[in-house]
Amino acid sequence: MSAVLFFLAAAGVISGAIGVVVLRNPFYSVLALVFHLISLAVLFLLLRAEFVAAVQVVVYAGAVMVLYVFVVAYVGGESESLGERLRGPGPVGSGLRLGGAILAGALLVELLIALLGTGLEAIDGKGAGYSPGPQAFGTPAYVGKLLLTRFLLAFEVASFLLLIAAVGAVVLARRRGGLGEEGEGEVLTAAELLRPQGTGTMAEGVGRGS
Amino acid sequence: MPPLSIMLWLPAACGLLGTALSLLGRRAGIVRVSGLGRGQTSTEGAPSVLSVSGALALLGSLGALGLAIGYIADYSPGSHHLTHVTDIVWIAELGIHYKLGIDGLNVLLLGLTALLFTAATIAANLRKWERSRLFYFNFMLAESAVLGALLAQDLALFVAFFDLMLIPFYFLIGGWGAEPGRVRATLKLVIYTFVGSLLMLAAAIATGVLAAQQGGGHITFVLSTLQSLPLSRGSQEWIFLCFAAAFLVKMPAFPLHGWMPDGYKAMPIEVLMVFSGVLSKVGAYGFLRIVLPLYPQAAAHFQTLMLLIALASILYGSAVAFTQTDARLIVGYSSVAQLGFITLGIFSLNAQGAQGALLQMLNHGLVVAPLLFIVALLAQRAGGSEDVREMGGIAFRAPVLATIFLVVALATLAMPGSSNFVGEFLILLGVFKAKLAIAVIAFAGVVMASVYALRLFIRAMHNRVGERVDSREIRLRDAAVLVPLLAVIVFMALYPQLALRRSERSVKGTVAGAQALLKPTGAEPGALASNPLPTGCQRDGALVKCTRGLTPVAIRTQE
Amino acid sequence: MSIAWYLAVSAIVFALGALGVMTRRNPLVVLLCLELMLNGANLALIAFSRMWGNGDGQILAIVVMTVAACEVCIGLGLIVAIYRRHLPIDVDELRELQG
Amino acid sequence: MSATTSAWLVLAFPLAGTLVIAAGFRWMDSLPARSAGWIATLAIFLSFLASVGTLLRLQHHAPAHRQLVSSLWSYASTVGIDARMSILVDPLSVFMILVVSGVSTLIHLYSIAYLDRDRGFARYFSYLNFFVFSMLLLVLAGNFLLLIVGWAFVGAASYLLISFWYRRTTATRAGIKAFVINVVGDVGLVLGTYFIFKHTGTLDLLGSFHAASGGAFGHGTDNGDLLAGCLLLLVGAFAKSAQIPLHTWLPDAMEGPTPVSALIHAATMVTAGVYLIARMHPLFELAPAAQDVGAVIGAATLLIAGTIGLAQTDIKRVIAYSTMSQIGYMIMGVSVGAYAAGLFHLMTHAFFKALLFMAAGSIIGAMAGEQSLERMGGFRKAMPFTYGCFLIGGLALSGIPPFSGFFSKDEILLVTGERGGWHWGLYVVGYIGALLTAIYTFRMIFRAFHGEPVAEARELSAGERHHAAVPTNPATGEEEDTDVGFPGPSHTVAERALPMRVAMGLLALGSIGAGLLQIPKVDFVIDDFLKPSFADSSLYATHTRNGLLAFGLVLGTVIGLAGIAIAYRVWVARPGTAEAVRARVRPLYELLVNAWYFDELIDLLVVRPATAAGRFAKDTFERLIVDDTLIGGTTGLVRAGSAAVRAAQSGFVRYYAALLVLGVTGVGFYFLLQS
Repeated sequence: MSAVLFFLAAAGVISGAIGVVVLRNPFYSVLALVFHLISLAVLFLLLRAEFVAAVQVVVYAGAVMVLYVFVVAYVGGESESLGERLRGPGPVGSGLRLGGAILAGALLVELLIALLGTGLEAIDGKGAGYSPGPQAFGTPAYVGKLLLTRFLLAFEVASFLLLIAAVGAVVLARRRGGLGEEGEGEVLTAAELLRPQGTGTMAEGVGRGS
Repeated sequence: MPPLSIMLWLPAACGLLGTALSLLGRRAGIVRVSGLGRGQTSTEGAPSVLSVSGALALLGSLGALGLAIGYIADYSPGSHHLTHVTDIVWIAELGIHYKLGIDGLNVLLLGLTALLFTAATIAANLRKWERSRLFYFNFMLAESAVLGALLAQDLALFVAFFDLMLIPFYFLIGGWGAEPGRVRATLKLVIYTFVGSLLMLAAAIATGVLAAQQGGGHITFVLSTLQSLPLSRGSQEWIFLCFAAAFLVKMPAFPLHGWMPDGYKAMPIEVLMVFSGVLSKVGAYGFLRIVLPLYPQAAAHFQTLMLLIALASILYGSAVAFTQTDARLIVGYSSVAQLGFITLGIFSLNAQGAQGALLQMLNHGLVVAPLLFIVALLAQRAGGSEDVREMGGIAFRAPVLATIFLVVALATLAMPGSSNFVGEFLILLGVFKAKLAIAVIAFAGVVMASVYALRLFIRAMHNRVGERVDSREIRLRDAAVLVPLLAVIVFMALYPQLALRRSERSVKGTVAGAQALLKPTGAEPGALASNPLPTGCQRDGALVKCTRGLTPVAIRTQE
Repeated sequence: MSIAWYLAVSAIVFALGALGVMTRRNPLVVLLCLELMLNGANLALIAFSRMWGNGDGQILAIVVMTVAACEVCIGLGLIVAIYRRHLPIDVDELRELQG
Repeated sequence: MSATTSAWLVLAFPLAGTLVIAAGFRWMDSLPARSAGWIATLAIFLSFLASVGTLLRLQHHAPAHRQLVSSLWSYASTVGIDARMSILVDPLSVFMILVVSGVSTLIHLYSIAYLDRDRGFARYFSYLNFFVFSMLLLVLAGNFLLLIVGWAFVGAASYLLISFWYRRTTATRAGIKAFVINVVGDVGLVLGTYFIFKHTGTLDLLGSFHAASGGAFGHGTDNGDLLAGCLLLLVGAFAKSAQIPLHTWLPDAMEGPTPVSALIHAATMVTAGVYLIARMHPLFELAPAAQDVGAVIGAATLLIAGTIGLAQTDIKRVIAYSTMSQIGYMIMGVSVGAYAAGLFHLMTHAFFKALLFMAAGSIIGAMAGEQSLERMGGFRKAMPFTYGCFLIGGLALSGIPPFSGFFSKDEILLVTGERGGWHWGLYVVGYIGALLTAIYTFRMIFRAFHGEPVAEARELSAGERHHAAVPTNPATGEEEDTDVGFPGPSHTVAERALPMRVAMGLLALGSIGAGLLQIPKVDFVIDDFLKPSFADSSLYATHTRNGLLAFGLVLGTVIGLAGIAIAYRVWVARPGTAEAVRARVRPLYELLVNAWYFDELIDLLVVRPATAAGRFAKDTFERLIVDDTLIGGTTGLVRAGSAAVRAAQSGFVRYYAALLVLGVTGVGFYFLLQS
């Protein structure tokens, strides 16, 4: 049973990944990634990491991917194909396509040798013993305890990182960035005049000046 | 005597003060003279009002000179060890001390430095500078740096000052140098010297670390301590090469003199006076102060190499000097040759040679500075050109200038009777003992020196009058620069012993280590010289009475 | 299923991600491929933590996700900014760093 | 006042004179005319008196105690060398200072008139005083270092005086030539000093002699270092005394004013070499090989110089070559051990050669600077006094009894003969040289004073003096730059001035009478006086072989007269003969006129190569190696390196990523291989 489930999930994971890499249209790539993530969550479940699997689905496949979809929609999906139509494979493009494949292959082989050929007997086993229960391995309670005890610091740092990243994203994406040349000739509306400058609104975030 | 730090930092302080004051009173010292080029050393007449910064710079250099003279007078030839020591822990973690001290090696060079800087400052005050505040500040900073390099008794401190010397000169050449080729010259000079300095820095650190390993644990850079912790031969050798590179570039020695022609052409004459007079000596001084005591084995091992480099410098410098037509470059290449002699003396690795080298550092500084200033004066009279082909016949209307020039020229070619001769005599005697063949070849340099020095004198002063020459007598304030130097030259000629007896003991100590490693060559004069008077002569007071009524009979009994 | 299988999958995913990073020119897709690589790593982490019956791996995986999220924020912000400047959305075109 | 004190005074006066004149040269002109000259002359005269005083006081000491050393302060005594400001007063040095200061006084006197109207009057006399000071320092020096100092000072002074008329390029060239060759001599001296110091361990003269005789060089005469040292000292002596092959500067030195030639290049400086060998005799006697070299070179010089003298036409050059040849005699003499004879000849030669130069100067003055014998003639009537002086000098030079040259020269040859063995060769050469001497001397006399009076001579006898319209340099013919005074619009000489007559008269007396100081078998003033200095010499002995003595005296007389006769026949009786002979031996004549091509040889061997090397270094090496290779190479290297690194910075993100992966793969691969 679990074996079957594993193969299905693994196939989903790999195919999703392949999809991400090969699909021309970024929009489809995103969707492939979503598929990949969900099947990855299944693998997590098989590994008895319930909480992580949940987080994976909710946060990743949910929020993050939504963000992606937004941006792709905003930026326009066909930019790559457009770039290629303009000038074929880029100057280093063709070279890298081959070289990249070779490198990736080498990397894969290496990783496999490293992971499987290391003579860790344990990896042939099913893993440590497991006894179900409210506090069992991988349950939210288990993870939560760890997070709030041993890994409190990491937890806090991570949260700070998130905060900073959020702010940074806003600063980067907002309209009157320090980087830009002033005034792209758009008219200022009363709303903008009332609103203190530089506080990004969502509308601004997606570049539509109110 | 006051502590050494006062003399060391007095010039820099005065430079700073002068800048500050003249910034406050913006009245003086900001006379803008544009296009001060090489040749036009002085616009007509000195600045109507002496620039504050200039005056203070003069004050500072004079103060340093006074102190230096005081130290020289105060120094007792008998003292074995450092005097007037200032020893403060500077960077405890690295064991770097701020240690200054005077011994026979540096006491006279201090005097030379102070003297030349004073003369050059007077000379600088004779003309108007753009951005004079900055100029004088750099100038005085340079003096402090040189004094520091001479006084430092801590390897790290020495390196620090050695590099500090370069900074003000970088600005002085880059900021006030003569077009064309100012930038190129500055770049060349700085790169050359910095490469040398970096090698030296690495070598110095290595010395400290290795010595620390030797002497169990805590690292130190104090020379006296390092001296007691000899390094292994192998490390000594590469360290030696690094130091040698730094010092040979500074001198400069063939074939590392590439920066010299451009540098000499570009520098304002006042800067050049001290640069050629003092900085080149710091390199040679470094050999005596650091290399020979700390790396005796390497010194002994590379003796022949260094002697050959020195020989090449002598012959090459002289050969180029007597075909050059640019007066400045004649002087420049001549000092390459002279520094070659100094190196020769140092690496004869015996007391005579080193003693002569030290004396010769003094002498060369004393003659090259006035020589350069005279070249500037000649250029004024030859319509701004420093090409000897444009000069000629200047002597007739300027007998005094001609006389001064003659004396300086004869001293430059180490005419017997000048102190330079005593220096060369000792140097070559040392080399004669160490490597006979090299001494014999080196004498060719002596002959060539007479050729290029006299050639310069004749082409400038004698023969027919050049077209653009309008000869006139030296002015009083130019004489104010030259006469003190001339007086010192004459005094040294009459009494070189003044220098010799002060430096003798320290020099012996310096070379002792390396000398011991050489296998003794030939008979040792010192043995016989222990009693300078032959038997049958007795000295009473200044009078030596020799009563040798040897009849032929007596001879026969002796033979 | 033995842990080895999971590890193999993670290796494949990681390699695929790397391949994508190296070959794709659209920064968006490059970001996606980075996600892939992270996920490969995550899978390995989880697998090992299962193997030892120790939660640290899971925690680390969570942290990795967080970091990935941050990275996505910044990356997407950058892309938006680039787009704003009317610059081509193509990593081959953005080469001001060329020496 | 002890002997040494007055010896110090001997040095002090000329130095004081130099400084006073040099310091006051501006006011000298405002002072009554020729004051500088009189001050200078006075200074030298006082120094002469001091020398006499020294002599008298020295005679008070017992002969065994006549070597006094006095030192003022220690000059350079460190690390094993001991050089003090010390003078050595012994009969030898006293003899020298007497000759030097005496002759110098007269020549100063002569110069006052000769340079009367020269713009450089004061400068001239300060130089001249400086020269005398240097010469006295040289002969009084008590240790090697001071000896070298004096040695070089006279060289410098002679340089200054040779190029006294410094607007003449010929003069400056001659000056630098003389100086450089003298520096070569100094180098020889210094190096020789090293070799000797290496063993004796002292720079003090007496000290090192004592050490030498005490066996510092090992007993016996086979010490290589000593031989090398002595040979190098000889180099110094040859350079200073214009001995072959270092003689080429002397003829050119005639560019200087004639009194300078008389003083420096005849009477004093050029004899320094003789003094040196005599002074160093304790060393030379331990190195017989060096002595032989000296003797042979001396003989060669006297012969070659004599032959050249036959062919030259510039009167001063003829006298210069004659000087060379006479010094050849002296060198030969002191090298074979005829110390007293050599120094005796040094003294007499100083008298008559100075006299000859003065007389020549008087003629040159009459010819308004013209020096070529070709254009002279018939001055006998016009300048009887000069003629008389020249004749006396010539007779003394030719060694005609009873003139001074006769005794001194023959004594040298006598001692040479007494050494026997191969020295007989030198003996013969000496007498051949005597013949040549007589011939060229009287060639001068006959051509300048006999025959048809030239225009200048007639004018002179008519009363007014000749002036060239535009003064020109006789050597090159280029117009003189009279700014520095030569020859001046009204250049008054030609024996009219009283000082000149006095000087020449006194010297003439000297040339006649000096020989009486030492007449074989009659008196031995010089011998006895100098004995203490040479007390330790095994060669210093009054001669014994009367037969040889008599033979020598007769032979000398005969040869002298024969020479005169030949000269008379060739240039008076049959004026055409000279051209005939010249036509017959054209190549030989060319050889002689070009002075055996020594100048060309040295130019070819030394000057050209050195200059070429210098030019190569300056133009080629400096540019190619130092600038392009060292500097340019370094710059290029840095450029290339940075270019390589820049190429890697393509700016392609994916490219960087690929590199990253490559790196990771590589590292991983490495570790896999390790495990």
